[in-house]
Amino acid sequence: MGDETAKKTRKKTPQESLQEESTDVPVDPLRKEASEGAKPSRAKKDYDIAIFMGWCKGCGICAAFCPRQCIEMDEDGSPVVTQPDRCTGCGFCEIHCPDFAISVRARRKKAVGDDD
Amino acid sequence: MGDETAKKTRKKTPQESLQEESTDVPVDPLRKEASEGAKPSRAKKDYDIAIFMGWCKGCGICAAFCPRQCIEMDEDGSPVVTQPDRCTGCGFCEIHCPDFAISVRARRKKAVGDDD
Amino acid sequence: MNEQATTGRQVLLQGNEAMVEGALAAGCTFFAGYPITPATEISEVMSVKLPAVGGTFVQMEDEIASMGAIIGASLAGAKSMTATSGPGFSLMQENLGFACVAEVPCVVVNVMRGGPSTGLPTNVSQADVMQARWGTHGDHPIIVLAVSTTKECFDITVKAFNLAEKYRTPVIILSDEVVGHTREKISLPHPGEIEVIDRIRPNMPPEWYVPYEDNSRGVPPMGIFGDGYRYHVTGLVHDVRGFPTQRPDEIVPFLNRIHRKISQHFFDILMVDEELTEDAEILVVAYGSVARSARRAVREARERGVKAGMMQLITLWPFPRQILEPYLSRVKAVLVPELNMGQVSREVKRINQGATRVETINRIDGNLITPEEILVRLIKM
Amino acid sequence: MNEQATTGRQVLLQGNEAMVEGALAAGCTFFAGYPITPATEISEVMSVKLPAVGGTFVQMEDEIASMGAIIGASLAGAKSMTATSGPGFSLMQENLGFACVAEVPCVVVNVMRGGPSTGLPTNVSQADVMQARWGTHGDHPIIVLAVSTTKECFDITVKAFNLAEKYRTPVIILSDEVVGHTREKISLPHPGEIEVIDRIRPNMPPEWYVPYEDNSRGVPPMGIFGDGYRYHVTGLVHDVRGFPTQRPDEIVPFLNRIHRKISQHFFDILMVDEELTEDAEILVVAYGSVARSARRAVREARERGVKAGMMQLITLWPFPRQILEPYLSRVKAVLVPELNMGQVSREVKRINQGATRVETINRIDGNLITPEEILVRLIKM
Amino acid sequence: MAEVTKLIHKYLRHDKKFPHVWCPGCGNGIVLGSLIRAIDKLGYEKDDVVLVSGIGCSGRLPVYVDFNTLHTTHGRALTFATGVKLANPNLHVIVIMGDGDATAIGGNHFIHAARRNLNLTAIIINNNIYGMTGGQYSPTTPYGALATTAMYRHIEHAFSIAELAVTAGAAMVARGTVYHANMLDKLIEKAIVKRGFSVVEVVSNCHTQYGRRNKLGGAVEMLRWQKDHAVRVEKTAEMGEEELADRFTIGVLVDRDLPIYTEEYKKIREAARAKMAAAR
Amino acid sequence: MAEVTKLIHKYLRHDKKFPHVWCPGCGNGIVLGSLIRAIDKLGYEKDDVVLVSGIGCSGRLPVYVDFNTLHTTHGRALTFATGVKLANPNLHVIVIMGDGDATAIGGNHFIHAARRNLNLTAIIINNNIYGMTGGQYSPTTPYGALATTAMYRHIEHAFSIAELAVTAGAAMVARGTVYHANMLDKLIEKAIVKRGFSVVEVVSNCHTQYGRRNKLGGAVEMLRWQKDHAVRVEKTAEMGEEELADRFTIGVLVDRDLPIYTEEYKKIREAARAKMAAAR
Amino acid sequence: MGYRYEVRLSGSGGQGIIMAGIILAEAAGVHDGKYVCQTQSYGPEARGGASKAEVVISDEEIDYPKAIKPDLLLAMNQKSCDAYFFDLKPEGTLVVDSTFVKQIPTTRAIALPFTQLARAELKKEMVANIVALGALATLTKVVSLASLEAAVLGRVPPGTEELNRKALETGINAAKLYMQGH
Amino acid sequence: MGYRYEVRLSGSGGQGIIMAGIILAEAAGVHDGKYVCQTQSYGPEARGGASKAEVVISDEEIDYPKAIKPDLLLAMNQKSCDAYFFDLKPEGTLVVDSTFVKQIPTTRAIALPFTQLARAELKKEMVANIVALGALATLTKVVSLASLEAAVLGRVPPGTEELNRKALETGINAAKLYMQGH
Ligand SMILES: Cc1ncc(C[n+]2csc(CCOP(=O)(O)OP(=O)(O)O)c2C)c(N)n1
Ligand SMILES: Cc1ncc(C[n+]2csc(CCOP(=O)(O)OP(=O)(O)O)c2C)c(N)n1
Ligand code: SF4
Ligand code: SF4
Ligand code: SF4
Ligand code: SF4
Ligand code: SF4
Ligand code: SF4
Ligand SMILES: [Mg+2]
Ligand SMILES: [Mg+2]
Repeated sequence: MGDETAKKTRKKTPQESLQEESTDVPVDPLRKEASEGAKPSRAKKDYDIAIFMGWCKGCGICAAFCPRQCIEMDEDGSPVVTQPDRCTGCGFCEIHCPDFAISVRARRKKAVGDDD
Repeated sequence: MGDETAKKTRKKTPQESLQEESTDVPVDPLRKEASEGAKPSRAKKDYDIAIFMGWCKGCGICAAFCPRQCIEMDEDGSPVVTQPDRCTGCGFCEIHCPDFAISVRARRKKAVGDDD
Repeated sequence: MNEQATTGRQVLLQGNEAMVEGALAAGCTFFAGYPITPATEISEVMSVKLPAVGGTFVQMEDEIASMGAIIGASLAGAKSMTATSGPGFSLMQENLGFACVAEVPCVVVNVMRGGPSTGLPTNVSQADVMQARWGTHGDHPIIVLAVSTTKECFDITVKAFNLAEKYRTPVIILSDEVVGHTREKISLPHPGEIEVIDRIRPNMPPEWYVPYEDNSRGVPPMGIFGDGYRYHVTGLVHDVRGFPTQRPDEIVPFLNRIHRKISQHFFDILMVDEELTEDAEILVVAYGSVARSARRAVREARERGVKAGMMQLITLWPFPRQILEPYLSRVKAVLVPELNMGQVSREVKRINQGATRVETINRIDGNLITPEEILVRLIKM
Repeated sequence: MNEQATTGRQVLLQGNEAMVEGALAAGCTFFAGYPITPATEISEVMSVKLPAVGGTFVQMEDEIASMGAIIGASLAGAKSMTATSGPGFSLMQENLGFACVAEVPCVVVNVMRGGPSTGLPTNVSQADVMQARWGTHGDHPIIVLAVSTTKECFDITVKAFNLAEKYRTPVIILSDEVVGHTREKISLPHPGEIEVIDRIRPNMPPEWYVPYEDNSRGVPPMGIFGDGYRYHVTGLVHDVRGFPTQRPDEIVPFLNRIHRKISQHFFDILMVDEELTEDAEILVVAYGSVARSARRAVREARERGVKAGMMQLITLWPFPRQILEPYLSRVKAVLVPELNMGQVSREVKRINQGATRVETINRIDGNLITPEEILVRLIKM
Repeated sequence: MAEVTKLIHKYLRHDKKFPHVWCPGCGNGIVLGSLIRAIDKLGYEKDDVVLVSGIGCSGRLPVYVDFNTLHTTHGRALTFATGVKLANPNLHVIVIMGDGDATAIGGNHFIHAARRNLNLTAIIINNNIYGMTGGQYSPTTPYGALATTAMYRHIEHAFSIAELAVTAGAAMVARGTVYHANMLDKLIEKAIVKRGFSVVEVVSNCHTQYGRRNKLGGAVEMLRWQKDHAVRVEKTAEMGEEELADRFTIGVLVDRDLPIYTEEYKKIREAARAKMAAAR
Repeated sequence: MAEVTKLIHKYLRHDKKFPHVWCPGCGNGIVLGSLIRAIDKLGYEKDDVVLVSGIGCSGRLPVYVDFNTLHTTHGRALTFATGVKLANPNLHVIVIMGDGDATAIGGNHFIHAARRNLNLTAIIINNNIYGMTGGQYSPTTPYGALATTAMYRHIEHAFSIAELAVTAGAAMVARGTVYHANMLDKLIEKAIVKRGFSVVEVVSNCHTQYGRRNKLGGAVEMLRWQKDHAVRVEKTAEMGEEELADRFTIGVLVDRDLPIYTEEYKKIREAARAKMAAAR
Repeated sequence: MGYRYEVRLSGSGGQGIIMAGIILAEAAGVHDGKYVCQTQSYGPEARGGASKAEVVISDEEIDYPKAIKPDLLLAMNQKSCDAYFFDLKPEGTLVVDSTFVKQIPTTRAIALPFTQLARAELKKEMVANIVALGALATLTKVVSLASLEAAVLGRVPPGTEELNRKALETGINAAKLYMQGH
Repeated sequence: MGYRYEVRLSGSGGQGIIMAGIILAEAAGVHDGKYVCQTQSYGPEARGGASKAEVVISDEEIDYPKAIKPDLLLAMNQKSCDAYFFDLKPEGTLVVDSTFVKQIPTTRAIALPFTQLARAELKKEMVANIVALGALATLTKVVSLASLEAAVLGRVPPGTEELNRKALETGINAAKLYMQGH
């Protein structure tokens, strides 16, 4: 399924990069201490962004609000992961997808002996 | 009917005369100017206090709250006008009787020529 | 089905929309409602059209409030209406009883959907026929009419207002999901072509007005708030002046009168549409959307030599016993197809008293009975 | 009237109070209500007694809420009840339909007073019999029982809970102002003397539980919230798992099952009390407070040589056709005295199908029919 | 003060059996008096006044007075009144309700009427109990009190009727008492002339069902209690928290101008007419 | 953030046909996610959670999730929930309602549930419209907006759901948005653990029936609007009237401790037992 | 059909008529072990106005619960005496409170001043109903005095037992005096 | 019985099926002066899912309002083609949108790419329904083209008249081409 999701690249408009800064989602006002600790680190890490097209209804929320513009809507109105590398794993797309159609997961690097 | 209402005299208890001062009814908070002008004058004036026994249910409100103790409850539980002379025509009894059974009226003095 | 008039404006309308046109033609100036599938379009179209004719639409907080509001509006002189479906109709029952006992003309539309409870909101049903008669507590008189086409949605709505005004009573129109949502071309008659009846108002001096006094029609003239005939309106059983009473000699004449005013005028109130009944051996009794299937089936049966006849009930309550009874002793059998478990058929059996055979087709799966289902049965009968 | 047991505690109770005792004896632990004459005492006594046995009483904001609350409580495992009179009963209709369709056991008491609308709040009536059957929209199954004495208020309330639990259905008890307010000496049976039935609970592993699956009884075992059998409860028509459906092949079996579960057990559900019926030439069919007058009249008629018989209906719905029918072809006439314009008599006529003569006495002035009225008629018949 | 009773009698329905049904000393009679005086003061024609009530002891009020009177179903008075007013905005529509009637079964209609801001006047006789059915607790029965359905003690919290009206959007909200009957005349008068939805909560006494059971005495004692515990809203500014703790305010609590429904609806009619004309 | 969807899937009813019935981008799905995460965080057993809803698009929410679920009648969810909770106070009872469901037909149950202070959690998905029936105005539709029953413009004033809850007596009242979904998780979690009646008003989007007609765009634009117009309640102190004019607050608005009904009722049971014992 | 004795108690609201009916029914039913039915009628509201309570006593189950032709009528005021006297069985007993009933419709009536007795001897007009019950039981033997006392004490508010016991006695004595004088 | 022609239009929610049904009915009824009945079916909710609209056209009053055996079936997607094809009258006409219907159940079907045409020629997928209507009218003469155009222009949102007129034309031309090719 993940294959289907990453078939296009996209252009970034200036206006969209503006949004990047202003997103306020990951901050938890109720438990500030806790969430501050959990802030996604800027250290490079890889994520798998899987979109389950069977449930996705193409609303565009993931694409519009991804602070890193990883996702774009194609001309059929379907979301496509265009820049998976930029993903910070912030989870916005995952918790805002009304159809539980996105899953973002830290990529598992095969390590020696890690073969179960 | 008025006859029925004035057949007893009453004793005034100290506690009741206290009440006399504290009643706050005739003051109209919404139109203070107006009501201040209409304050019952201390000048002596006579009133007829009529109680319509057909409607009176003997609740005792008139007797309990008359600031001048003009009315008293008899032992059958009926109100009796005992001291009509003290009445200032304040109207408390009239507007508080839940049964519209009291009417207080300035006594009409027969004047010369006033015979219609 | 009456001949389609061709003089008026030709339009394509849903049944629900045609009801609005009918109501406006009858002089309705007040509508209070609460949305519910499949009746919502009535509210929506009313909200657009009523203000344009100087009337008032209001969406209330629920159906109880809607029913209360149309009674209040009627007492203040408006011809008033509400529309709902099963769940909302259940909620209206208490205030509907008030309208009966206080004799307040108004029109209540129930576009039936599948029940009970939330049931099948977007499917057709005819399972509220008994509720329309017995839904509120206490013995009460009521008029209930059923519609089967867009044209009837117009015509019968006009009739409903007329009957409500004439007899000072709530009139219920039972429509259903198929009738409400089907679009048909109809000709809207010109205003002059429609008979519109208004409530009779008192004309004696106000001091002489006795608001609930009996007369030969059983329908006292109705004062409206503000017109100088002040009186008391209550849901308590009341005397001729409108004041609450517990005296048997006042209760009985009152309750009898409000029933009599309907029952004695049955020839005016009972409406059916007959086709091929004269020589029928099998009588199909149907109403609402099913009457359409039945009519087709009857025609096809005739083509195949089965002597079927079609009796479409427009008035459901009071039950058209006087019209139906003569047939019962004459026909070989009666067939009652309905979208319920047997409600009108129950009444047919009640009045039948063993005279003929009564069969039923009961479909409860949310779909309309097809002509074929009826035809197959007619051929077998 | 059954023989009065003499073993238990002797007490003087109003019918309304005896209902509370009956409910507690049947295991009722939850009551939600809203006061209304003449049912208020049921709430009041419940509010005093329920907390003492660890149960819960709550006065809700209205009757709609009361009906909602008892359904919720039942789903969470309580035997629950509410009590009202006509106006409140009208308001309960929507949620009553929910209980029917979601198959939630509960008991609803309607202590009938004069209607329609506010009507005659402190007078007796029996005019809600048809409403009890047809008050909510959509075809729905229901059990309705009627009581005539304080003792029956106790006994039939126990029965009502038992039937509700056994068949997963709301059971309505129709009492009336006379029965509710009359004080009688009765013996309260000891707990051991009373049969108490509880709903059948699922015992398969939760994964296998199919909450609305049919079985020979037509009554699926009932999971309760919190017991590990999680499932979905809805007022929409649903499939065997409880999920909403619009598929005809799921709708029809479901609706048929909820009707069948009542109709196929009619011998368990139908209750009447017969006296002198074996050789009766005139059968008096009565229920509620009127049954008391009728019973006296029948006895007096016998003393005067009139072969009258007494058939007291305890189950009103489903209508005890199976019990009544055999008599109809046997007796010279049936007399149905009622405090309404003819509701049970309507049913008697429906099943009669011309077999015998059906006469009625209908009193609607707010007072009980006297034995004399009935006797006079019996002698004339 | 003379002629007050005469004035009242001008409005009473004498063909209705007096004395009225209420218990001796019941505040309902006092409210009826205030209402009549207020309307008389305004000089309205009887024909132009519609008095609507629900069910309860308070609900019996309209039957005694010679206006267009409408005694509806329990809790629904405001819905009927809404219909009356919308059908004929020239009528002065006044709605009398009990605390149970207005805030138990009728609570929803109450908040929605306030929100909708029709030009109606709602007078709520708050006696803290269901009087007519015999003393069951109402939404305004105080925490800890006794009632026939709270024989151990009441564990629910009471609504403030006035606050509810304010939050829901009423244009004017006032509170009075039957003891302060003169003031009540004025509050009712002001509420009636107010353009928009106006509410007068009247603190009243049901000694029969509430006072006795809660050892608050009879009518006299309960009126005295009102006298001792009511504080004019103008005076509250000067008073400390503690002083106010056990007391309640009377007077006009809120008075604000909001667009009223019938005026707004006139504009809708114009818009509709314009649109229909354009379509033709 | 990983595993979030996996977590969600643990709770979804896969035998129920997915994707769900809601329109593309409908906030209901986001609320469902928040609710599941909040409950998961609390570690409650599925068996101990009861999810109750009324009728509306929002009312379809419980069918998708594997708790004890109860889809009641329109407006009545809180009454059913009251029965559930009173019959078994150990259950965590959460009620989902739409704005129409909770404050139009269900307004009375809402204010009474708040007053009664049972330990229930009410989540109200406020999309300012009747979604399911096709876009008629609700009690929260803004003045001036368009709706299928207000095609000229809406002339009624909107309720503030949160304020109504506060006035009626709720123990905790919060407001969130579907845009601020992380915060919503926390608000719901806090509301569930709160002892007493807690309310979370969720500002959501019905672009299909409300957004489009009012030129507010689709789901994306409406979420963006939420982002731009919501202000954390903690920040409002620093802000001027003007700055706040066009905005709404989110966060915990009220949190207070009041005696809760089931605890109080335990005392009633003791009193009743003592009295009965004494009578014997 | 078996023995059936019908009692109607009547007066105005506030005279304790209903309570008297309940006590009488409890005495006859629970304490004397008879079958018993007690009913009452309401005015337009549950409060005020005229008051009427009926008790039917029998040795078998009671069908019709109301009085058909009372055997015993107690009238505590004039209005109820006028209203109900003609319902009385020809051979029935009429007992009136002579404090309020001044026009007695039959010479066979038993007139005793219950209210005056209550006022004078017990200083509580309130217990006139209990005085009347004591007299009724003594005059007609409809219930045993022991049962009546037990029923009274079971129903009255705690703290008023002594007062009510005395009230009963007052009624019993008045009736005895009357019977002796007869 | 008279002439009765039944049309079923089907597809998925969002393809404008219902609107197409209404326009067809209006063209036949109001403009062509026939009797006409238009119905539709709803999913569990008023939104989304499959969509079906039927139009019955007759020269006399129409009794049963739904299609019994359609004379003409338009299937705008595969699912509806599969679901409804077998209801079609033996001699009935099947028209499919070949953009979405890939498996055609009969060789007699008329396959035209309505959606592709709308996208390509009109840049608005939305008007595929109008393209289809133009083709249907041309292929079957169920309504006159003049009536259809009048009906379309009466129902579409103001400002889109030109677009819709073009869409109609596109459909008409496609059908003509098809018929020539046939
Ligand atoms: C639907 C309905 N439910 C219940 C009742 C019974 N009922 C009549 S009055 C009343 C309460 C009255 O209380 P309130 O409104 O405070 O008026 P009050 O008698 O105290 O003036 C109730 C519950 C009714 N008439 N209708
Ligand atoms: C008694 C009753 N009246 C009306 C309806 C119809 N109805 C279903 S949902 C709804 C409104 C839904 O609006 P809201 O509560 O805001 O939920 P949303 O669909 O917006 O989530 C209505 C009026 C009904 N089901 N029952
Ligand atoms: S948010 Fe979800 S449903 Fe919407 S486009 Fe993205 S994946 Fe699809
Ligand atoms: S997790 Fe965050 S950064 Fe990664 S795709 Fe989703 S929204 Fe974009
Ligand atoms: S206030 Fe009126 S009713 Fe009360 S005692 Fe005085 S006169 Fe009688
Ligand atoms: S008018 Fe005033 S002073 Fe005179 S009797 Fe009445 S209350 Fe007393
Ligand atoms: S019961 Fe209470 S409210 Fe009713 S009349 Fe008596 S005192 Fe007034
Ligand atoms: S109609 Fe509105 S609330 Fe309903 S699913 Fe669609 S977007 Fe959501
Ligand atoms: Mg009250
Ligand atoms: Mg909504």
